[in-house]
Amino acid sequence: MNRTIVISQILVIEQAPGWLVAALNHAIIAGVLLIGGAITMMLQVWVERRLIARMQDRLGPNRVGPEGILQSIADGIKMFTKEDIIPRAADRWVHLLAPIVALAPIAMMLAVLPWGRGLVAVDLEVGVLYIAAVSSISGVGLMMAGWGSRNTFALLGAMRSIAQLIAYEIPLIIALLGIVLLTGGMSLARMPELQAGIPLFGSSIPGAPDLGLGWFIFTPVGLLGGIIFFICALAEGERTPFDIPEADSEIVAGYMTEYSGMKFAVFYIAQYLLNFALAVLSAVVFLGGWQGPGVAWLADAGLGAAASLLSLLWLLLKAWGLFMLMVVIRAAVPRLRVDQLMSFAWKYLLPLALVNVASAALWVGLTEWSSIEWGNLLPVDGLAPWQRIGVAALVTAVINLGATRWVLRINRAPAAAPVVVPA
Amino acid sequence: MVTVIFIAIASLIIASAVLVVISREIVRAALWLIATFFAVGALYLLLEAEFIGVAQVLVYVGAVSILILFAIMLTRQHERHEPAWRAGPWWIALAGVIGLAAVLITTIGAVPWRLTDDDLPVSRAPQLGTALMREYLLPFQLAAIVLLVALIGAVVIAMEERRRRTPTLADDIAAQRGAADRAEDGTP
Amino acid sequence: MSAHESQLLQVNIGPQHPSTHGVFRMEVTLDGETVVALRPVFGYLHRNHEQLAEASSYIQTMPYTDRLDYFNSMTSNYGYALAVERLAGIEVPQRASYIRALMSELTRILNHATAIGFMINDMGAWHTALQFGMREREKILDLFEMASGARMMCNYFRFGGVVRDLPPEFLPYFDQLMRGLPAFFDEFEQLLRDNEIIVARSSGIGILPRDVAAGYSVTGPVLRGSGVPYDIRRAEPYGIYGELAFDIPVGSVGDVYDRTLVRFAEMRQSYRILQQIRERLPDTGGGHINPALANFGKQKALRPPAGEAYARVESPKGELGFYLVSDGSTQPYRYKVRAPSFINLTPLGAMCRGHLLADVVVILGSIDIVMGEVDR
Amino acid sequence: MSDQPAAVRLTAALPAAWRDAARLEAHAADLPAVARFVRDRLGYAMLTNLTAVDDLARGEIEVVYHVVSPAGGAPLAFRARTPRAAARLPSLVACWPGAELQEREAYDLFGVTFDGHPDLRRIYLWDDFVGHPMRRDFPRQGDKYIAGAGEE
Repeated sequence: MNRTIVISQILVIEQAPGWLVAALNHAIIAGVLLIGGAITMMLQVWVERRLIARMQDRLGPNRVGPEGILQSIADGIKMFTKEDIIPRAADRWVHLLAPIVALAPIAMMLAVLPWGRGLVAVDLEVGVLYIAAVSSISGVGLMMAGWGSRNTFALLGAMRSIAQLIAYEIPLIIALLGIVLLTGGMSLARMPELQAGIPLFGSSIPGAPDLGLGWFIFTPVGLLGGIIFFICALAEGERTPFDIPEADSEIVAGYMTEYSGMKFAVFYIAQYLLNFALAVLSAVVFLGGWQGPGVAWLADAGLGAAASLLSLLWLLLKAWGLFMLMVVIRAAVPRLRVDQLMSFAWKYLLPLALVNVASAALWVGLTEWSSIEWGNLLPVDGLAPWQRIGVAALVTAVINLGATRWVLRINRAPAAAPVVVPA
Repeated sequence: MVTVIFIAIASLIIASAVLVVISREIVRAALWLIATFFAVGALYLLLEAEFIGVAQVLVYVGAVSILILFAIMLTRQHERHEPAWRAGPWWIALAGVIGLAAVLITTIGAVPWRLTDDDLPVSRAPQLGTALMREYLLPFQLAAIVLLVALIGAVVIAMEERRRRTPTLADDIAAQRGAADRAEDGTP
Repeated sequence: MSAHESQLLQVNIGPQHPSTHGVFRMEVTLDGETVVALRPVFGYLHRNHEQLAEASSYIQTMPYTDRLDYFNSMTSNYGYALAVERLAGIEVPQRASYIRALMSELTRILNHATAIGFMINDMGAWHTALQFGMREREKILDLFEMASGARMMCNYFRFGGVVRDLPPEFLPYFDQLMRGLPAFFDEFEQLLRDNEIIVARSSGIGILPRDVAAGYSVTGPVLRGSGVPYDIRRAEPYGIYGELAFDIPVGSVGDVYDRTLVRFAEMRQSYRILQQIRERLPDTGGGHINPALANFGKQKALRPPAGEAYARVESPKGELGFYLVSDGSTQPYRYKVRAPSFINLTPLGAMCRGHLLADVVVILGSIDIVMGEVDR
Repeated sequence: MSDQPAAVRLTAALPAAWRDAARLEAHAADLPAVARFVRDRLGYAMLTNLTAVDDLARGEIEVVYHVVSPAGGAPLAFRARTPRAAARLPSLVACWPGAELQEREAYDLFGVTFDGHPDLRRIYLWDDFVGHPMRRDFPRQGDKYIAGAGEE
């Protein structure tokens, strides 16, 4: 925040009124984020196509630009020049506004993500809740698209997407809730800062080097939460195996069926941007965000700018890694059926997420409470912080593993074993 | 500056609220309702009540309105015919509106508004959480019970739906086979 | 019934829907997403194939049979050649029969590999399985091109044999293909069996119980998937199939998963048959065509005696039958194709009832239709 | 063509049903009885093929039924004839559900009405199409559906 004000003070005349400086500040940052988002989306499409082609013994786009990297731009130009078709039966305004309503909230998500050490556009105190709130708005856009198109497939797709968004939003938020308990706050900007140090123990061992590896994913609570969160992120971002709302082999393109040209492209951008934002969010919350070996060292050496750059690189590396994982999953598995999707959310993810919140509470109690808060039941005062973390890790690991095994066992489908018998 | 933004948001709220009422198509009315909720959320943000603002958007835009939309689309055939609401003579409605306005205005005028710069305890999430878990524990738990009952109700309805599901070919054959077995058992 | 009964929704799937494998349409009545009724609608590709054949001489129809099941032109050729040979009493030399069986079994592998791929595609996998199948298909199409000069519309069969003998480079390339096939089968089957989502999407879906499968006249992997060990190569052997050793794989439940497993097992059986053919092929005699009909003019002037003949082959999709009535002229008086894709669609509505919309495309994919054959 | 013992058993069991026993040509009215006997007693569980043949010379349409047994063996063919002008035969869908689409096809292309068929509609051609194109006397050119037909 401070850094950006410095930048705009160079640009703006000293005597400019305060509100103008603020407005310019925000405009510049928003511009950077949105242009960055657009470039990211183009790269994402290219990476996805090339990577899937690799998995399928094909080459993928390799003609436009070196290695085909400009293919997305060519596609974008094609989209721009296509005819914009509005079905005669459609509700004109709803049809027109739907892609915008779908894209805008996703762009708003980018504002609160911490992109690097000191690189966050808006440090919102309730960042986690903000992400959840804003991402739920895009459901309205999908609903508008499905209803405004007056197409049965579009309506079915909209219904499916809303059912899916609602079902997966709950375990997604509860998975985040575990981490909120651990960090004691909902600010996204603070989360990476709390993930410094070494795996599991963070910076609780005095004298241990700050490797920037105290990621929550290395704790039992963070591991289970991270897995649940990533699965839910796949569903929220409508990636295979949860791409049910736009299942092309079933309901053509779902809510996008009647869209063409630029409006279709806006949906497309919205989807990829959402995927990337969710990948960044997973990285920030569970994979240490911009933390990584070297960041703390550079900052201590007084090279703040270099540390910020390195931290940005770490974050992008993690986010792209997660995105590529999404791509590989897409190439490897087919999609679930609607009922399977729902039962997966309600029968597997939700109970596990709830257990995980309980584990997180236990973790906090074991690591931060004094024995008075335990009602003198637990003599924890004499232990060093790292010892308490060890105990907490052991306890929560047992709880989470047990819960996972239990949920998997009670939900096991009756064995259907049709076998081929040679006649 | 803040006043300008406030006037913009307030007029947005009023305009969309009016449109909710006068929209002839129910889905459009629902969409305007969403706009109203969203603008109210923005108003909270302007008051620096971040948590309430975000919660407003999450609950009202993200959940309540979407459920309203969902219900509308599921229950109404999406063919476009003019809604036939000719509900009584217009003067009854007018009288009702005037009466309601009178009640509201007198109520608002009668409340001793505490216009201070004090940091109100409910504006921040931790205080809100503490308040819910201490002073308002009983209402909080009662609300949880209400939600649980609603959840169980939904499960019951879903169970009934499942019971009347269309049988598949395999179900039919199994039923036939079962009937045949029963008939065989009955004959000797 | 109850207060919260939802309205039924009419949806047309097709004719330009991505998963109907061509221009096929299904009128689906949905309750939510559950299929209450489904009616298939045909005719978008109807070109009166039978009428055209009745207006042409016998050999003129041969290339036209390629267009029935454009994936498997070799077996379509085989069925038609067999029917005319029965009608006119033409002998086929041993070598020609071996070449015919070789081509038929290659076709079966090609068809099943892509059919499974297309079905998994309909489940929503992003073309990976399909690309696996297509890769093998390309190799087999190379072989077809060597033998007949065309990749898909081969027009390779003639009455009394095949149009030309295998070229010298055919067998080395064939051996190379055969070396790679077992690994392909293992890899492809692993893709299916080890993928929990594919198993969950296919088992218990679209069950066609054994009791009713035969009544619906379905044939091929659909019938065998329901547990009926019926294969025309065994039930009424034609060509050299009486001399070959192979098993008939059957399913137990009759769901989509069973049909897919049957297709995998059939590919392995075809591989077994190909091995036997490859062993015996060099010792076969008699040339690639009956000498009496080696001249194309003789094929053109064929006048079968008046009468009727019904010949059927086990095409990869099921029983492909040709019914011919001759009045002694150069043109058939009646020419009828018994198309497996078409008749296997008879129980589609019954199989889809009670399942979800997403299952409809999977069930359709597991029947494995090709519109050229359905609409003719 | 036909499996001899099965054909002999069939003619012996239902002596009155045949118009021409040598060709296994049944009277139209006896067709369901023949079908049931073939299916239940002779074990031909599958109606594999149903074909109409337009016999222009005799003014009749012959419908040929090929049935096969899952146990194997060659198909058994039995048939029935009906006058072209009022082509009408009993439907066999009740006996073999697999006849459904095939009977619709014969109805569409030959104009044979199958009594008792649950859903007898045109299958390939559109509903207001006039005529039955597979009949031998259907004009092969100069079709009214082909634009400009008959002008040259």
